[in-house]
Amino acid sequence: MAKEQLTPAETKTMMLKVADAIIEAEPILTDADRALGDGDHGVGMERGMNAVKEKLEASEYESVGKVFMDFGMAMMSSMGGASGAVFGTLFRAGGRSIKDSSTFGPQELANLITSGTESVMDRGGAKPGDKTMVDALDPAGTAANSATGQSLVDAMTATAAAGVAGRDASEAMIATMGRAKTLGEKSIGHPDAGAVSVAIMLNTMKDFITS
Amino acid sequence: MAKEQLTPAETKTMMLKVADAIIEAEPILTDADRALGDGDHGVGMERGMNAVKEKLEASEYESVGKVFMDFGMAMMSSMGGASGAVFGTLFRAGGRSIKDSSTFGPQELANLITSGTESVMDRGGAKPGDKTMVDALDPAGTAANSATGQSLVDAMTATAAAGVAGRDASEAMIATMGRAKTLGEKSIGHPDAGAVSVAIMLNTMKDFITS
Amino acid sequence: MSDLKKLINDPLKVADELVEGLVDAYNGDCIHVGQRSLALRNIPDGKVALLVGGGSGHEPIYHGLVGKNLADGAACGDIFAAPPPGIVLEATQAVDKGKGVLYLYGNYAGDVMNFDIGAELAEDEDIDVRTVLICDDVASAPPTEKQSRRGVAGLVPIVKLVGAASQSASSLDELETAAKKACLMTRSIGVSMSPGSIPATGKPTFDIAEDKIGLGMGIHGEPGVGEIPMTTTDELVPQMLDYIFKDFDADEDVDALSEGDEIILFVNSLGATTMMELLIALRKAKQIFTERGIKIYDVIVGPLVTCQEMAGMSFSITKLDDELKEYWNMSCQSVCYTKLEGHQGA
Amino acid sequence: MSDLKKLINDPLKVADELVEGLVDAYNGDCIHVGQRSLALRNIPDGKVALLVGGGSGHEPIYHGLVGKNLADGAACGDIFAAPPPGIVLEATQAVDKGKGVLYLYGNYAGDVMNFDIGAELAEDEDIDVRTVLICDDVASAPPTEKQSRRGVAGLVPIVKLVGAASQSASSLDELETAAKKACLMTRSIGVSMSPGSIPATGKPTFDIAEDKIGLGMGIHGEPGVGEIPMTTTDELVPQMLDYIFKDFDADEDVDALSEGDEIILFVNSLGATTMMELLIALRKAKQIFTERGIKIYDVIVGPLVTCQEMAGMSFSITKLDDELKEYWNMSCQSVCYTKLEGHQGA
Ligand SMILES: Nc1ncnc2c1ncn2[C@@H]1O[C@H](COP(=O)(O)OP(=O)(O)O)[C@@H](O)[C@H]1O
Ligand SMILES: Nc1ncnc2c1ncn2[C@@H]1O[C@H](COP(=O)(O)OP(=O)(O)O)[C@@H](O)[C@H]1O
Ligand SMILES: [Mg+2]
Ligand SMILES: [Mg+2]
Ligand SMILES: [Mg+2]
Ligand SMILES: [Mg+2]
Repeated sequence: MAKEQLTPAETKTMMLKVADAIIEAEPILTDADRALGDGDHGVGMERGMNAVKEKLEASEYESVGKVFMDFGMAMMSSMGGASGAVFGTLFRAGGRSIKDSSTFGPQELANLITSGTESVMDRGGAKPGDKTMVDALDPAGTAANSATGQSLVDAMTATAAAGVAGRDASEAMIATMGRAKTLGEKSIGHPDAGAVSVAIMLNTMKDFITS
Repeated sequence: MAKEQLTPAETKTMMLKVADAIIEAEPILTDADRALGDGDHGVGMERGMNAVKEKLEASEYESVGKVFMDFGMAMMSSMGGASGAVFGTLFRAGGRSIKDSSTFGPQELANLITSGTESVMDRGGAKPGDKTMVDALDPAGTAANSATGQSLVDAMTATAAAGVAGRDASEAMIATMGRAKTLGEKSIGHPDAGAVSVAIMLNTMKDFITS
Repeated sequence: MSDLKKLINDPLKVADELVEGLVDAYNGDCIHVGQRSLALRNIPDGKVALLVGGGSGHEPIYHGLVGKNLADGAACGDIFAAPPPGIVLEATQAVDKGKGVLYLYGNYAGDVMNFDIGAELAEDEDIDVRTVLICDDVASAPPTEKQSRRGVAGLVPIVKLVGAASQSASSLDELETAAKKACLMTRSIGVSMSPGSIPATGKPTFDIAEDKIGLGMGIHGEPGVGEIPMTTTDELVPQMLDYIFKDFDADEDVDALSEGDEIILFVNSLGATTMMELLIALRKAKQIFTERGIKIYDVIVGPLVTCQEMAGMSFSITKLDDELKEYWNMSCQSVCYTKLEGHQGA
Repeated sequence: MSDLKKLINDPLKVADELVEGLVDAYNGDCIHVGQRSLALRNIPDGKVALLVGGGSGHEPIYHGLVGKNLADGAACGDIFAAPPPGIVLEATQAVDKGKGVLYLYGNYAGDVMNFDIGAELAEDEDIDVRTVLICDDVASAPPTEKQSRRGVAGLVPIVKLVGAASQSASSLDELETAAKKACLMTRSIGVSMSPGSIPATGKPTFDIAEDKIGLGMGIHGEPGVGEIPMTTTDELVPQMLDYIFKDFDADEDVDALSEGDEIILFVNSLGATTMMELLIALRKAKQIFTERGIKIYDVIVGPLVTCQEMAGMSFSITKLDDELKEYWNMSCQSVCYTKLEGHQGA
């Protein structure tokens, strides 16, 4: 049964599912980072998601923003690595922008992603096209912003689709940031590992909301 | 055409053939030492035989004993390792015992091997049955001593056969000396690497003398 | 190495356990701080502190560079992962003696972001923090963009020099200046023949053909300038050093390496490459420097900047002036690198 | 390591080339003698000399132990082969300063025979030679036959101690006595997970099943007490140390290792085993010694006694008394091992 306006408890449940999905995808993320980076993205994200689960399962929420802030804080303090900082920033900043909301609807979705993405770009200096997670986040944010008038199901569906398309588009990009940078043209043909994580996260949120 | 009473020049030719035979057998010697030791016997013997060839090819001999002394000295100064010392001792001491001979006949063969073997046992403390080259040398010496009244062809044939039998007998022995020592009963079933070398040397001498 | 027979306990706990072991290796000279940091036991009050750090799995760096006349502390991440900001903060607090803390670490996106967030947290606690990035890998960017280069094995001579400088630095400014000079004067080039692996996955960090060498590869297997056919030491070493010579030449911020110059030469193994191979490579490098009239002031050789069982090696060259020589001549002691006063061949 | 991508030149010349490189690593502190020996540049007249040596391929030992307050020289063999007598002689002549030369090396048939012949040649030149064999591998013979044990990683602390003793020894007798004590007090136990190989053949030195550890294996892969299933650090380390404890117990020539005793602990890698693994093992060893009330006076950790890319590790324990502690506290410097005065955690 599709959902509109998630409660904080539902938001927590959704983000626990996100954590499980990422843990399950560890081998996929490992391989994506092996192709372009140092191969530790899967293990790092798994470590982060275990910390997330511990934190979220032990907490009750009145604000949906706080769910995401805790999600981000757990990642940031447990993971380290580039992804600990960028994903931590994404969810902490994104969550802070909706920390006064007690429900999660299309507007919160849009705020979460756009604020989070902006902070990620501030923190790490990546721009769209640099072949990072930003290339999945940025189109997802645009889609979410255009869908604030629609139902959460439709907004989330459009957002996830845009994130997946962004992940796919990252395959054709030349890496200019981080570990994959010196690959140059050889980085073409592989999606960015962080973008793969973002797509999995958005798809899992969509599956939760639409089911 | 079988040979009796080798000249110093023939003796030199024979020992150059021994050197070539050992070089060719490098992989066999390597594998024998891998099973029980550190796997370097083939390379070490090859190094020794190259030094032997350089020395012998550059020298002319009036004494047959001197051929063997140079053979031993070249091994001793180029090889190192257990085999450099024991094979060097074998040929230096064996050669010294016949250094006044201008021909190599059954008596010289017997003296070479028995004096050489004695010095090897003095140097390294190995006795027959300890699973070393001594187990090929000792029966070869006994055979050579019993054959001093026969033709060189027959004496050499009997000596080589005894050496080969000794090598084969070493398969059933338990190593008590050197690298293979701690193998204990597990050393059973493999011949000793140094005994394999001795058998090849004696067989090559036999082939030269009988052809 | 295809058959990984690593002797560990829980693969997810290797970073924590190795740091415990490292503290044991210091036998009391270092203390374990917070979650996963290391600090010298007795940092004098008023000392300008030097903090290093980075991912684990590269032992004996980074945390093995804490020591006498070296770094005061280290913030240790998980395998190949920068330490999270909380760990950076705990390490910063442990080493700060009121005169501020210099962060000196290899330039990787993850490290920069986490140390930066850690620095912001430290500033909130009124601790002065300054950062100098180690960017010594000439294969990773041209001289005009050298601030975007990776930090690789050059960190060993750099931390040695800056650790010495920190003993007498009167301010964070002064130490920052010394660190910038040590970094500017140090350049590295590496090659790799086969990958390391991550204990938690057992997977190699990259793939490379049986008959190829990755020229200019980074210490996690980041690609360098390209792959070349497997070759001999005497063919490879001149090619490697050429990158260093050309880089000093092309860089407008430094003079070319030329006759009469004195250098520290560090020959590093990434793990599987043996000391035998390093020494053979050192022999060739020495010939090349001698031909050019460049004097080797001191040598470091060994597997100090590793990536698990990765096969490969690197050269790091530090060009010395009188100030750097004075820092070099100080003794130092740590799990990673120890030297007596002076220099070899004095 | 199955895919051997060694960076060398002619596989038959590796020993010669690595010794050249080693001399370069000493940067003038050591000279190349004769065919393949190394000696300190300035050995004082009248010093009782200390000579080490053995096969190459185990770098940084044996020849890397030449250094300040360590060995005066080394006679270097080919890969895994004792040096021939001529090389032993040239090294002996280079280090003799009129007070005689102590040979201190690992007990292997090949080394004993070649060094003995070398000693005979040296005596012909009127040089006084004495020999002390290092026989520290408790897995290779019972305490009652300890003079037939192999010499393994214990040689590092032993040469450290004896090198220090040699600085003040007034006679060869005195140095021999000190060396015998250092040897008696030092015991080692090793394990191996996978073989090294000989550069000239590319062949592994032994075979071992994927799921097995060779317990008590020697540094060339000589068999030990048996094979056990692959396990974790925390399961393995107590088993290994038990052999050491039981050996001190059973040996009538030494007291048991007991509460209040002080030791040097050396954790060695045979090559492929990473510093990460050594540190995790050190962590467990430290717990065990702490439980028993045995004090670790100082720690050495690293790949110092290697066998090419062999995977494995060993513990060496030296029990100290006041005399040995004094020797230990001296500084030393070499390519293999360097320490400052005193000890960590003082
Ligand atoms: N500056 C940056 N801005 C945004 N995302 C980044 C940046 N640097 C790295 N990333 C993301 O982090 C991912 C790599 O994460 P991970 O492998 O866990 O960390 P590390 O690079 O430290 O090994 C990349 O695929 C990319 O999406
Ligand atoms: N004490 C000894 N007496 C006689 N032969 C010996 C002795 N020790 C070793 N050997 C011989 O040397 C052979 C090993 O030679 P090699 O592998 O070249 O030397 P190392 O043992 O030094 O590696 C053994 O197979 C054995 O025949
Ligand atoms: Mg990564
Ligand atoms: Mg052998
Ligand atoms: Mg990483
Ligand atoms: Mg050998």
